[in-house]
Amino acid sequence: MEQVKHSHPNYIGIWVALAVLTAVELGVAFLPWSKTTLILLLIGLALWKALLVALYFMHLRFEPNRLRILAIAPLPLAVILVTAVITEYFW
Amino acid sequence: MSWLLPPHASSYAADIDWLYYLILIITGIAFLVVQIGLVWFIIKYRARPNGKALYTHGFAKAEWIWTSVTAVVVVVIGLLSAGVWDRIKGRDSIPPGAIPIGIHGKQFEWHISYPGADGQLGTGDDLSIRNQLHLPLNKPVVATLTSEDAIHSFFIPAFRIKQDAVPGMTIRVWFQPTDTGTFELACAELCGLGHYRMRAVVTVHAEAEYQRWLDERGRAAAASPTALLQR
Amino acid sequence: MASTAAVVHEPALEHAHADDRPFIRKYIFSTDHKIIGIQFLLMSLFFLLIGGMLAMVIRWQLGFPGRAMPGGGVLPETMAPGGIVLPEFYNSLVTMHGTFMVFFAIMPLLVGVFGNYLIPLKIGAPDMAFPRINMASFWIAVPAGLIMLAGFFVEGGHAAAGWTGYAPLSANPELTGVSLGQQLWCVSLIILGLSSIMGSFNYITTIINMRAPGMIWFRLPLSIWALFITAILVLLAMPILSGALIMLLFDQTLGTHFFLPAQGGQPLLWQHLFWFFGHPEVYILILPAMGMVSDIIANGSRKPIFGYTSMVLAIIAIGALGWGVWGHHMFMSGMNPTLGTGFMISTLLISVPSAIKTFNWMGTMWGGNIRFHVPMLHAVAFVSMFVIGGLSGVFMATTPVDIYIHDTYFIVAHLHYVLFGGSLFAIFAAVTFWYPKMFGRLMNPLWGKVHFWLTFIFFNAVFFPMHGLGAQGHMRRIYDPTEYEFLAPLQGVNRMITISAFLLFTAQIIFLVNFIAGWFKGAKAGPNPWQDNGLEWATPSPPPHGNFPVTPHVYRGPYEFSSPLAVDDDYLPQSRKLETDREPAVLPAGD
Amino acid sequence: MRVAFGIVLALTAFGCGGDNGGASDQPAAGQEGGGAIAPAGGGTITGTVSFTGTPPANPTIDMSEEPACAQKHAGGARDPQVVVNDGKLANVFVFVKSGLPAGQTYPVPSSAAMLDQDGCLYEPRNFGVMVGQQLEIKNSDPVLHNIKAVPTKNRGFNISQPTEGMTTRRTFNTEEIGVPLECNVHGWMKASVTVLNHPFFASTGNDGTFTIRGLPAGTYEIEARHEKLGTRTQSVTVPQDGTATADITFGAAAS
Amino acid sequence: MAHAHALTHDDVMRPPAGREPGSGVYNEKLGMWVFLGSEVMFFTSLIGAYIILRFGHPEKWAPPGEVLNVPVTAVNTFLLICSSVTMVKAFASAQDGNQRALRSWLLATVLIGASFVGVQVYEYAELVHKGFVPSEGLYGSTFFTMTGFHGFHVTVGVLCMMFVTWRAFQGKYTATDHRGVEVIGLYWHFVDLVWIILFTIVYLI
Repeated sequence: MEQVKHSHPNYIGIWVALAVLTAVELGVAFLPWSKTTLILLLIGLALWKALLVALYFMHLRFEPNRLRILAIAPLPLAVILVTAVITEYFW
Repeated sequence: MSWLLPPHASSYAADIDWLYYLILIITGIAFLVVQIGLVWFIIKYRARPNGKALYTHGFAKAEWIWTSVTAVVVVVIGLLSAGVWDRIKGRDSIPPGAIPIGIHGKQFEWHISYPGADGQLGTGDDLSIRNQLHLPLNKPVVATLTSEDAIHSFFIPAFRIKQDAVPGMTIRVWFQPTDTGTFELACAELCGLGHYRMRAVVTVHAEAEYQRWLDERGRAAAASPTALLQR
Repeated sequence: MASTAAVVHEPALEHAHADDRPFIRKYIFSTDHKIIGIQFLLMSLFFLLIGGMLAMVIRWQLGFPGRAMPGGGVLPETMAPGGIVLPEFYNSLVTMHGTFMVFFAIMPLLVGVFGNYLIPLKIGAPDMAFPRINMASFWIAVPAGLIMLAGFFVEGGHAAAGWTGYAPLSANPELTGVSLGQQLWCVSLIILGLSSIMGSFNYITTIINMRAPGMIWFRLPLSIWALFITAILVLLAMPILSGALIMLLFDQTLGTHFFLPAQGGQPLLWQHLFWFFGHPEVYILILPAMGMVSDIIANGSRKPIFGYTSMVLAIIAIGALGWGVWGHHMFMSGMNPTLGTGFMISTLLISVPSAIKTFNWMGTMWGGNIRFHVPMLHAVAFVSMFVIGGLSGVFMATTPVDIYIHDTYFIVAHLHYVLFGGSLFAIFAAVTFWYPKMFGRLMNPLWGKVHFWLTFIFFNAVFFPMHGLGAQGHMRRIYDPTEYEFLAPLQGVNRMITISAFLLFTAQIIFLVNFIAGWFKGAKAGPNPWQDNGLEWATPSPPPHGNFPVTPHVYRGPYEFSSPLAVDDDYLPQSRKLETDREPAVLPAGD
Repeated sequence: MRVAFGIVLALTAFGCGGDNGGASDQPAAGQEGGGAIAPAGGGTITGTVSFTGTPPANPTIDMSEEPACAQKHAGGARDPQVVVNDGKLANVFVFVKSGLPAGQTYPVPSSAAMLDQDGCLYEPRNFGVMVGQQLEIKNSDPVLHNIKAVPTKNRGFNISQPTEGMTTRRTFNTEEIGVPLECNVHGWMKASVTVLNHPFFASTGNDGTFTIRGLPAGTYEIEARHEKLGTRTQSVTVPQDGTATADITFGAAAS
Repeated sequence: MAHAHALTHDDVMRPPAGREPGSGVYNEKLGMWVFLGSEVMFFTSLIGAYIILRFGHPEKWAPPGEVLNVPVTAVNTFLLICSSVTMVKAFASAQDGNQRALRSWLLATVLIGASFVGVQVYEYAELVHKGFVPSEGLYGSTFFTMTGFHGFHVTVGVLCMMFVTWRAFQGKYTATDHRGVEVIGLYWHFVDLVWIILFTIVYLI
């Protein structure tokens, strides 16, 4: 079962996408919009880039489901910690 | 040493004691069930010469019973306590007209400041005394807890009140003494080598006597400022 | 069911091939999970002894405040001039007793020793997935222990801010006079965190990928399920502690302001980070004990475990819910009271899986044919003591009652009932149970029973009255209780606890002697002295390097005691193939 | 069996490897020179520090929660910040600030400087020690005192003395003016120690007089420091084997 | 070693043979993904603390670009993205068994990675020179801790990458066995992913 030259995902395409998204982020960061919209937009762009890296560069798209679950398992814990401690301020 | 809680001397201490005894009964029953069950099983099912164990992987029905019983008991305890917790520490639990008393914890002593005639803390006429908390009977008091260096914990066992004083935060907590007499105030959070010495005396006077004490100490302080104020 | 089940296939037990590695590679820098397990065992017993001795000094000071400790003269003048323990040294003692016991005794004993020793053997793997990283994990834990020990000898004394190291007391050296000691405390725990993380991703990979054919998830022994969920808790909790410790270390050295309120830092942030690690940590300290006790109680009762699936689900539930309860350590810490209500509910819910496990252990013993070998004695004591610990936990989970008993001796009683009454009894059971597999000889059962009964009695004499002390409002971590009039009547109890504690400590010498003497004078143990079903009992004692000459195949669950299929004896090992058993569906190119 | 034995060997070898750097508070041995301070010269500076105007009233100390100390102060404790006896000011620390021959090193006295805690007050309140000289702190109260030094140049310490009669020795190893000492259990307890690398300093007693001996001839600038009233400097010329007098006055307002 | 024969050698790039089906990937890849889980939690504690502290005292943070040098770090971010691309190209050539391409892509990744660390050190020197130090306040404390530990992880990544490159030059990675390249690639992409998040929430918000 010799692995013949199998298809690679379009890495250059992903590269360009990441570069463009970074440029967009830079542009958006200095716009005079309200603080919250800026933060939400920037975090959204960052998560999009992170997703691209995870899916295509780290091949999560082509891995069995069990590994994908294992890969994203710790994220809810991060969300629990930060949201719980932030409610500290709403008192 | 009695297993019961020491006599209480504040308004919501009765609720706390009641909850404590409720849980003591529930856990006491569970304790007896388990321990007696264990001893009984040990004696009844000990190995006999050609004894044979029962080959079973368990009964789902039994599992459902003790799971749901535990869950129900636990939820009931939770609901009962949530009410009491909200009354003691909820957002608007501090009764109106409570006397503000400044409790400033610092490494190894409590500086307790009483509002002067204007009844407001932080105004010029405050009276600050070291390690002595004097309170009027049956009047709600709101302790404004601040700390200068480490985390201290304002703990009066007789009033069943405990609240950490965190540096950088001002935490308000209320209680209402219901018995006259002297009680002890201790620090319940490790705050350094003198943590065990942060003892203050709490004296609850009748209303009139409290006022007389406050005026007398106010006059004495006005005559010659105490060392503490000249930080 | 065909009753005449002849034994067909038994993995060959011939003597393993000659092992030609030099002494150093074989015993000191060994990559064999069994040797690493034994190395962890010896290291953590050493630190258990140190933690115990610190406890004796604490109890002396509480029992006889201000009086010179017999033999205290040996201590330097900064700790106990003339044998009289100083308050700052007392705070260091309390801190280091907690730190050594939690991080360097109980955790390595459960996760380091039995995780390493049992996982490959019980799932039929030759060794861990990454043997060299496994060796590195031990050899990083040793310097962490030495750095922690070195802290006693530095100027200013050792860390004195509690094993929880609350900021700003731990972050501002001026408040305790301890600077280098606290920094060594942080560095040592960061290094130990690294060692634990290396261990945990090794365990997780081994359990997921290297289970022998037929060892499907629901045939895993409960000890392995517990170690698996514990490894995940270690994997995800230790880095949080490392991050928090790094920030604390920077606060002390680089002058950063994470936890110092003067510049906007948040003392509560440390408590949130510490307890977000802290509560999974205490489940790390109890889950492996629960798993091994399940194995031992099933073996002792000669009866399958009661409700295997619900036991597995309970372990998973405890592991998952463990992440959502940390706030119950902070009800009184100035945390937002609405969070308090939320954490109360999640904490009360997490008592349900523990209750399930307790009733299942009792269900296992019900209808059993119980053999009271020493591990079984400890295991039953575990159940009995853990129940007391669990029940006293309900008092603290309810926020109003916690207002009164937080930071009192009620909490100290609770934590010792679950940690000493729970984990340590389970460790005594597990060490005695797997000792023949580790060293090829049995520990003396008579001395084992003497040690058990002395420990059981003195343990209760020491820690049960502490519930009463807590109910009377006796604060924890105070150097001299006679300062308070309301504690004066309790001083008699403190003296009684101190005397019982000294007797409890001396009783442990019996275990130590029995443990060491067993290497030389213990009765020879065959491969399966307890007649258990686990795969490890199908190998010689001690198993050769590589464990299984032929990878075993698994045909049934781990608890098939008194099975109607096995006619002559009351146990049925997992790897014994009966005629009625089908070969497990093995991946192609199997051997 | 060799399995376990080998590992124990390794572990014990590592086990006792923990380094044991000695705690630095052991008495700094070998530093002091000849017995008494060998006087570098015969000159002496004496003087009295006086106080003009009405001294501010010392604040009272509320020792009601510390009975063991309260009984040592008959008429109610006062914080002796400004102690004036018929015009003479006590607790003033006078030292030679400049004018000493450069490069001259002075032997560290073998006798320890004494600091006592009596009646929950420091005695003396404003004194000096030489670099490397032992400072012996004694607790004459049956209550816990902790001594916290928060210097900037030296290494601080925070030690406790829970029982009466306890003594602890500490040394300072760099020169520093006015190291604050405080007790956290009794917030009003304050003292100040100045660390110098020469022995030419003295504190005024209740009669406001001070004497600095053993000075070689020359003109020196001396400084007088008081915890509340600030500092005064004065230059003094000391003849060979003679005595110079330097009288310093402090007014009500801190200059 | 002696016990290895129990592990059949036919294809190391697939889950261990003769075992119960586990995660569906070979041990080293599963081990790396599990390890990255712990790294996620490590950065959670650092970034979580930053978010919590900033939420509490927003006034202690300067608006983007005022103190921190955004243009230089934007280029640095692009550098790290390029190094991710060269890494994944190296992995692709390892899969195809093209030794020469593997070596050159690995070398490129090492060089770009090292230059990222270089730029970061330069940026730190610039900031410290300007007086922005960890003890400056919350802003300095959180910035230096987060980006410092990320830089540390990148440095460790570059060192491991050098080791993998050295082994590649010895022809150790064939089409059937290039686990080292894939595993170090996973770590590298993870470090890049963390930087992408860090760059946005530290520099641009």
